[in-house]
Amino acid sequence: MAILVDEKTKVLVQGVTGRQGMFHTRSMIKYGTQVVAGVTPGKGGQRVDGVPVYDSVAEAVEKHPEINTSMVMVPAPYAADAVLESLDAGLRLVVVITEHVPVHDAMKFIRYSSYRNAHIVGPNCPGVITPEASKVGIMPGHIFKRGSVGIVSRSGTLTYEIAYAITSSGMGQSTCVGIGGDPVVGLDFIEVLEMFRRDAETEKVVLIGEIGGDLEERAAEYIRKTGYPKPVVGYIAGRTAPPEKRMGHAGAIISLGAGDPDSKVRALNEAGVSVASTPNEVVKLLKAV
Amino acid sequence: MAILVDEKTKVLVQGVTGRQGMFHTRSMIKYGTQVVAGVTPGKGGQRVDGVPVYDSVAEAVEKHPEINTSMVMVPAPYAADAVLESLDAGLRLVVVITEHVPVHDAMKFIRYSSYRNAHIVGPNCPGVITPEASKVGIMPGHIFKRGSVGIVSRSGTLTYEIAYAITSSGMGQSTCVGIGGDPVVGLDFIEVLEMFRRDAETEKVVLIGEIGGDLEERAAEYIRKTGYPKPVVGYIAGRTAPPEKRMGHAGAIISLGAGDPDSKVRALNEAGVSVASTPNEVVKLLKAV
Amino acid sequence: MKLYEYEGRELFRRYGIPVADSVVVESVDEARRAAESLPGKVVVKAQVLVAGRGRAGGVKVAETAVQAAELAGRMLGSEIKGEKVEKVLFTAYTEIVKELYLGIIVDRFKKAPQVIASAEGGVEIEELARTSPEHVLKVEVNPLLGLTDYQVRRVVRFMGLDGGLADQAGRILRNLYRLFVEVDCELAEINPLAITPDNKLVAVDSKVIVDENALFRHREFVRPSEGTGLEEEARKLGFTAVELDGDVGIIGNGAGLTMATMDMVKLKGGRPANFLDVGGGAAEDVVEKASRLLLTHPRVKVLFVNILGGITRCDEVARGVVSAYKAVGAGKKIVVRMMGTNEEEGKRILRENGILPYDSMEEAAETAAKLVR
Amino acid sequence: MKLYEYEGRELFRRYGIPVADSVVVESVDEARRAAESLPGKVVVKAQVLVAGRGRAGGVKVAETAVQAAELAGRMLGSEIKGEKVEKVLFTAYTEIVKELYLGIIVDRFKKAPQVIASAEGGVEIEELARTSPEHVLKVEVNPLLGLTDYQVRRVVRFMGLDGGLADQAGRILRNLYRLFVEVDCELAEINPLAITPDNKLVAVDSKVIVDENALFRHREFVRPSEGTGLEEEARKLGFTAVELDGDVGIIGNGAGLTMATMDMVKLKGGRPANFLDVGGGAAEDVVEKASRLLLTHPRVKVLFVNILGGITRCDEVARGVVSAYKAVGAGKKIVVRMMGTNEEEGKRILRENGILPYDSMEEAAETAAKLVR
Repeated sequence: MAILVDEKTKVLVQGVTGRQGMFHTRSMIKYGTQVVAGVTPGKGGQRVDGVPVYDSVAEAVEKHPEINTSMVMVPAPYAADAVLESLDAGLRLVVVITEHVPVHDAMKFIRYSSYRNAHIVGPNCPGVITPEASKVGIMPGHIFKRGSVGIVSRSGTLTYEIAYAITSSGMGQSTCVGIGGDPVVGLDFIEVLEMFRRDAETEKVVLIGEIGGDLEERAAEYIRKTGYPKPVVGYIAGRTAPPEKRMGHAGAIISLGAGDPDSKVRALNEAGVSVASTPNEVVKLLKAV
Repeated sequence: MAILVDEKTKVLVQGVTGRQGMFHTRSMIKYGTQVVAGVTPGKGGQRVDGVPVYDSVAEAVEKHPEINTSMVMVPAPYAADAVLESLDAGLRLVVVITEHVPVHDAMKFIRYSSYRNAHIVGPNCPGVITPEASKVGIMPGHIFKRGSVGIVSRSGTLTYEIAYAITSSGMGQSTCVGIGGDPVVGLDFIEVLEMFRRDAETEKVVLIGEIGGDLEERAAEYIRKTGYPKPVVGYIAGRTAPPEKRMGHAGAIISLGAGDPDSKVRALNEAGVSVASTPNEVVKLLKAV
Repeated sequence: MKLYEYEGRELFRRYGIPVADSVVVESVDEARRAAESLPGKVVVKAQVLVAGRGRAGGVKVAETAVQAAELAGRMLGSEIKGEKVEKVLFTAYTEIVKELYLGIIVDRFKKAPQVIASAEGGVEIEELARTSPEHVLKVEVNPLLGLTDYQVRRVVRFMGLDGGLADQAGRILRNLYRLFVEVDCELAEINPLAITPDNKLVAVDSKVIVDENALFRHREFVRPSEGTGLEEEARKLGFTAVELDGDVGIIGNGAGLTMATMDMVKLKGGRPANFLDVGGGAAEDVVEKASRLLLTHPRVKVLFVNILGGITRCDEVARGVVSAYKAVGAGKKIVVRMMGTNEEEGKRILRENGILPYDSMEEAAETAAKLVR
Repeated sequence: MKLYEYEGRELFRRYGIPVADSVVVESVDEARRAAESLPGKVVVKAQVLVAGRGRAGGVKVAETAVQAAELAGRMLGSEIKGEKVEKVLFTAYTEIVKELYLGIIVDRFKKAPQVIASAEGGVEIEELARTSPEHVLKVEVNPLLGLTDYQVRRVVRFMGLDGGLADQAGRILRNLYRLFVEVDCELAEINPLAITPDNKLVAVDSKVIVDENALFRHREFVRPSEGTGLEEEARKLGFTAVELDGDVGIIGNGAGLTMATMDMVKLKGGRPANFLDVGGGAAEDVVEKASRLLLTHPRVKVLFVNILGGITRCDEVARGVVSAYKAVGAGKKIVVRMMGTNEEEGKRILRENGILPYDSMEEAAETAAKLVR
């Protein structure tokens, strides 16, 4: 079954004619994702790898009413508008790859998505992949293998590292969700954990957090309070990061009395979550639980 | 059964300590409405006819979690804030009696109510009454009698006139909804007709429209297209009104190519709705259908 | 509240919407000086609120300053469709390559602002929407989100603009929306929005209607109540009134009931002289003022008072009517129908003063109509 | 991006939040002139971004102008917690009856602005929230609606204010929220917000953090990249880097992986010298620049490059590393771990140039840690 994306996912790529947009559209098609259409204002009528390009989401959806998911790859200043356009067109899942989206923009479109009964993944995320079914993102597809481990992560390459370790060990993934490295993101740990809870295919979950904010502590509280029924293994990046310094991700900063790694590890441990010290240890713990 | 308000309606009055607020709170209690609490910022701790007054809706709802409906009687400049306060407190029905609410304020809180899965009645309306059960409004209660005719109207006193004619004729009303005389109102004819359609107690419906806008034409289209299953009798006020003149209600103006009475009567007739020329004729037509 | 064209233009200027240079004048002297300040051809426009000003001779093109002053002189003080011209606007003449339409209204059905655009300007948009709906684009704006960039692009594309014109139109639309929201408009319309020979967009006319309910946020537009008509007098007294051309004066409580009262009088063969709503809970003095206003109106022969008492008390109404009738009712007839709160007391007061109260609105209307025949 | 106190104050002033008169000075001469322009006692405040300035001697009260200038002279050019003082702020001394707290943050969990208020100011609010949560009010603001009046009333009441003080606080909060949104803030804090003996509210300190991702809307706050530290050099090259005190230089692609790389080095007994993320899809020249930067850093003894190739191609990375190593790597050691796109080609290039590539991040980290022991 998996979550969020699967064989029925029909993708629209916003910003499809950009360098990144073209590259990843091709890569997704190669992976087997059903990329149905693309949008770049002013470029309507073109094609990218056979995918028709439209001037607006409304036109794309009118021509291809089967579209149910959008992937946003437009530059940061235009990302919020692109998300609103997809939400207003009735799409139920918008994956925002774009980095450097202003946090006030994100707060607005995330709140709006909740009113439109839609989900946002990201911004500043690698996307979502259900191996061997659909990849809506920028991750290298070949390192994933379909299986029973759900992954939810604030990171990109670190997720690939851990996913690859899982794949190499003979296990596989149900769905991997990169929720994004920004301070404010759409789906968060709790919401994805809740989806994994209801997903029959997912047997175990890997939660990859990092310094900054308190989403990991909130997730730990959720796991503890709900008696989360599936084993969860954690990993927290940035244990050697100094306070008040932004570690690459806009969200990765120990600041304003929140975000230090020890608090996260402690909270997860108290919720019965084993936290690995290295990516490889994640695999060991997964096998042990 | 009736619609919107009934024996289970627990009312909060916003602006309860004003002259109008006190008068109508007393009148509602006398009618049998369960007025649970009132709110006037800065007047918390007082009582109006035994009803406890709070400084905020949040406090009132915390103390009286059974509150499910608010009636707003605060002055127009503060009405929008009062509505948002009730919506944010989780109330599902907000009846806005206040007249002269800026239309931009109304557009905002009405859109917001849809996101909060709540209903707005009004602004600039007499409220809602389900005779012998609950009156959330400013109408004289004694002219109503419980029965099987649903009334939905843009007017106040004209509704009383017609309701009284119905009562005098021996029939009664299931629920009367005054949707308000402003250009933009929360529940409109179609939404209330839809509620009456699903209400077992309502057998016939009276629709009281007036000049201005096209809500009557839209309602006629809805009745026609859905094959509305209950007989509807119409009345349109303002057949002698000149164009481009506001007839008391902010919404009652024939302007910008819309709103003339003939178009409304014609649309209703085409939808199979008999339109009365006088309030008394409404009763005759009701008996005939 | 409709703004005059010159007021709308001033708002346009303030909100960065390009308009031609212009001057408002109120006298022939001013007109002479002003005309000389504008080089080239000048458009002379009577500042009135009635529609169809152009066809009624309220818009003229002057080739010279002298001619402009002369035209203004003729317009000032004249009447256009019954409205007196108090001000005249001079604007620099704009060469027009093409006319477009751009407006924003409050859409009652959508309960939201709606942008309306067309590549055909200078026409009546409602008419165009009826005859050629495919030439008119309507875009609903979410009042909580405001106008989005993707909507702006859609409108601009529909108007057939690209390149620099598209950029200008986008800016104009964003500014017009800002004006629409910040000034609490019911309508903000640029018709026509002109393309000039040097590829500039210019707003040639303005139509702005401000929500009267929001005037407390826009004191600058509050107009002093002046004039002596029935409507102005009523406004000064705090009522909403509309003057009609009949002879049966109408007082009701509640807009719907008052309209229904007018309609009933007409149906019974009478001709209503007005609409006057005393509102909810009107006390004796309020009713008296309203009654006096109509009883002293030269055209009113019969006064028909129709009150459905809820918050309004019938005894108060009766006292007010009687008091006015005694004072200024000589030679006029009066018909009162009342029902509701304190009805018996009200009727007693009327009867004691020789006025026969009615129970039925229909009978009362019939009587009122008959009395003037 | 943290603003300096004086920048925050300027924003406060612009947004109608009352602040005491103040002057910023950058030299002793300026300080002398400025001190004389402020009558009475003066507070002298070093303009640094590090926290805990007060306890570190960065805030002093001067009784006279001469003393103020002297204090400023001593502060200018000194270091406070490692940060050089380039500017000093003089503010008129504010008599304080009571200190309050008022701030707005971006709440990550609520995904919304959150107003934070307390009747106790001058303290660290996170600390207060932990020890006495009942003294701290948090009010979530709907980002689509903005701050509502009922929320303002709630905050003001919680702060224990009424009458004129409540009105002032309401205005200040509304203005602070406007600032927070319009300037794209992550944090806008007034701590303390002081009540003066004449019942006025005054913002005595400002703390404003602007979202770096939104600087394209606020060019005024873009600071020229200056200084010579590793972080500044990296920023000029387009990387995000953070300097640490170890000797193992770290290059990774992706923030999470780079952090994990640092963590792993530490776990294996090494000490990371930095965090440096080359991002996704880095080409040869980008990797070369990053490698050169770290190889030429005096503290770096070993460079550990950890790349997971997705969009990033391992062959490009290998070429960049090799090229930098050949040019400036004398005396330094290098450990490379790579995996993914074009991995084989990348490894071949490394081997041909005498660098042994690793498959395992853990083994590579272990080696890097060992090499510095």
